[in-house]
Amino acid sequence: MEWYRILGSIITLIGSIFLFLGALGVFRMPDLYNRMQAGTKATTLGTILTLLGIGICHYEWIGQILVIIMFIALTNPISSHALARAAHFKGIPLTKGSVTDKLKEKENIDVVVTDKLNENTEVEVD
Amino acid sequence: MIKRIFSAILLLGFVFVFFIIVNNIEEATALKGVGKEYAERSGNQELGAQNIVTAIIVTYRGLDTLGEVAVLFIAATGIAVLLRRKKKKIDPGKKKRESSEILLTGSTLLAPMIIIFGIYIFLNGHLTPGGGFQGGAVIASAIMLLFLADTSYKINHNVFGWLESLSGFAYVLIGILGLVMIGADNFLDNRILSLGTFGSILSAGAIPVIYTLIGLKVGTELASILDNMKGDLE
Amino acid sequence: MNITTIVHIIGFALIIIGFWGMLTQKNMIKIILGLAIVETGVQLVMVSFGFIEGRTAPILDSAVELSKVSSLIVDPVPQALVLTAIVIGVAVNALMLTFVIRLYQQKRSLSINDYKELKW
Amino acid sequence: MTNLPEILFQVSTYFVSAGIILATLRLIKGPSMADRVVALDTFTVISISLIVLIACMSSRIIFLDVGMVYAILSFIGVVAVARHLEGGL
Amino acid sequence: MELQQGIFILMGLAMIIAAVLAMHVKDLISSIIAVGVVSLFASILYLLMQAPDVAMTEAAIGAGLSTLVFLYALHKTKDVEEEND
Repeated sequence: MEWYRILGSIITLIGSIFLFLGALGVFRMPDLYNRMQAGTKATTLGTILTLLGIGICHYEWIGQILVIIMFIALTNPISSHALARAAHFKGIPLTKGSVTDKLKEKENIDVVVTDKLNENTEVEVD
Repeated sequence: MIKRIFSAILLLGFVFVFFIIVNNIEEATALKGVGKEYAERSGNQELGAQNIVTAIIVTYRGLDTLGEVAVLFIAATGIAVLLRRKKKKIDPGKKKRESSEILLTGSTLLAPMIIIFGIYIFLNGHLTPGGGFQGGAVIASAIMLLFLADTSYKINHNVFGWLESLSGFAYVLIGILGLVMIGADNFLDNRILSLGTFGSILSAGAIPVIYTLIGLKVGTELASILDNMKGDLE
Repeated sequence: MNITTIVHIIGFALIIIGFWGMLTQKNMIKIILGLAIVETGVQLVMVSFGFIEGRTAPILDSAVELSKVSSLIVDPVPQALVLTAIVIGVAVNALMLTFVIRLYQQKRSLSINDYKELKW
Repeated sequence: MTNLPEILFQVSTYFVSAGIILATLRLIKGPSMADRVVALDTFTVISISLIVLIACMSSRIIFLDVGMVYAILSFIGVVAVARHLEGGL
Repeated sequence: MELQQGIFILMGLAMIIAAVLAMHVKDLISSIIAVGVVSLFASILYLLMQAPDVAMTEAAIGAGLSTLVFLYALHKTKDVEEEND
């Protein structure tokens, strides 16, 4: 009985529990943005832990498993970011208890700032 | 109403036929026929390819694959003919929404990686799962990511057209080389190059070359299908 | 119940659902989606014809002994057929969608009931 | 004690399957299409784990290539639907 | 029941549910997403049936290309409608 096999399988178990909790969050959370949070952050961590556990267990596979982990770490944030942005522009409402909406504030501020900048540049040119 | 009754009768007929098939299926326990023949020949390292599916697609059934590529080419040509561009100006009020900074940066980082990964897939077609069709689809996906991220991205039609025609031409040329060098009934034979050691990357004769050509052809064709479907008015 | 039977039932159920959708839906894009489901079902059934329980994938790396290959691997021929069929399938779907786009540009409608010129 | 890793891998597979069931429920329920896209996103991430677990159970390294293809391509579908939703296609 | 058969039955049920959803739901984008889910589970079934080549093809095609082709067609048929109005 090698110790690394037990270690790897325990890490895999922890990762799969994170995956299950992420899916539970996708099912239970009240609005789209909370669901997205559970469905991307928890599942990313869960997948990385699962793959690492299997990589420790079969140590000769570790190269390809690290490549898969790198791909997931690069691609998963992009897709969730694009989805959240699209949902916000589509006007899908936040849940009732939400406190703040920074993107909306940012858009309003952005308009003001660019106006000011334009004025400044015009003044400088003149 | 009568249409609904006819469709219900048709579906019930399908259910009946499928029920008979499921009841009478006998589970396969051994290879037989062509499958056994191909497996034994590959076990004797006749072609030097580890992946038997690749050996069947590229060499044993190479003529069928040529036909499949021709079907793909005809479909792409049909789409290009049906959706030919009209010269029209987009009114400036109805512009597409630009994508975000993160998606733009991420796509410029990821697209070359995806293309290199596609090349890896079709160069390793004889060793691991994958090959020209999968690699071509991966390359087309990279171009699709660029379409999605950058609204003003355009592919170079000259380069794509030349790449597609040249790879198709070279594919047929390699097939004819088999006729010339090996024998009269050996169209698309991979033994025109040396077989090499079983299991290394430079082995299996001409299979990596043929699969690279198929990969380039499928990738450019799928990308041009996407470009035509996107069809921005100039 | 063995695995081949299970996959047969799944594939046939997908085929029947796809046909049901194609016969009852009015929207032409949805009819093509039904055809895509039928394609998936047919491909599943075709691959399951070559599956033999307890055997491994037809790739001869170090896990497969070369001297008795034909008693260790599943049937590779259906896999080779299905592989090309999938790639052809997406091109054919794109061609059908192109027809739908052209029809829409003629009549400004996606409903199949509006195209009655060739009905007897 | 000797097959403790195998038992733990089986338990992991059960957890992953339960995750798939929950995400399927969200796919059925999802009031808007954006919720269904979230379910699709969750499916893709979970199925990468499932693919690698299947590779581990059949102990063949070649199955990892499929996981690599899925890991690098699965986000493109979600990005496509997102770009369609925000009107940038 | 063995674990492998359990995974087969679970995947099959999820595929059938997604297919019925794709045909039943009114919203076309949801329908396209459901077809994507069907092809995702089909890819896992191919892998379980020891066909990694087919699984890889289904993953590469079904993940993005097929979805985007349908979305482009949807976009174009809506676009002309807006011009007409």
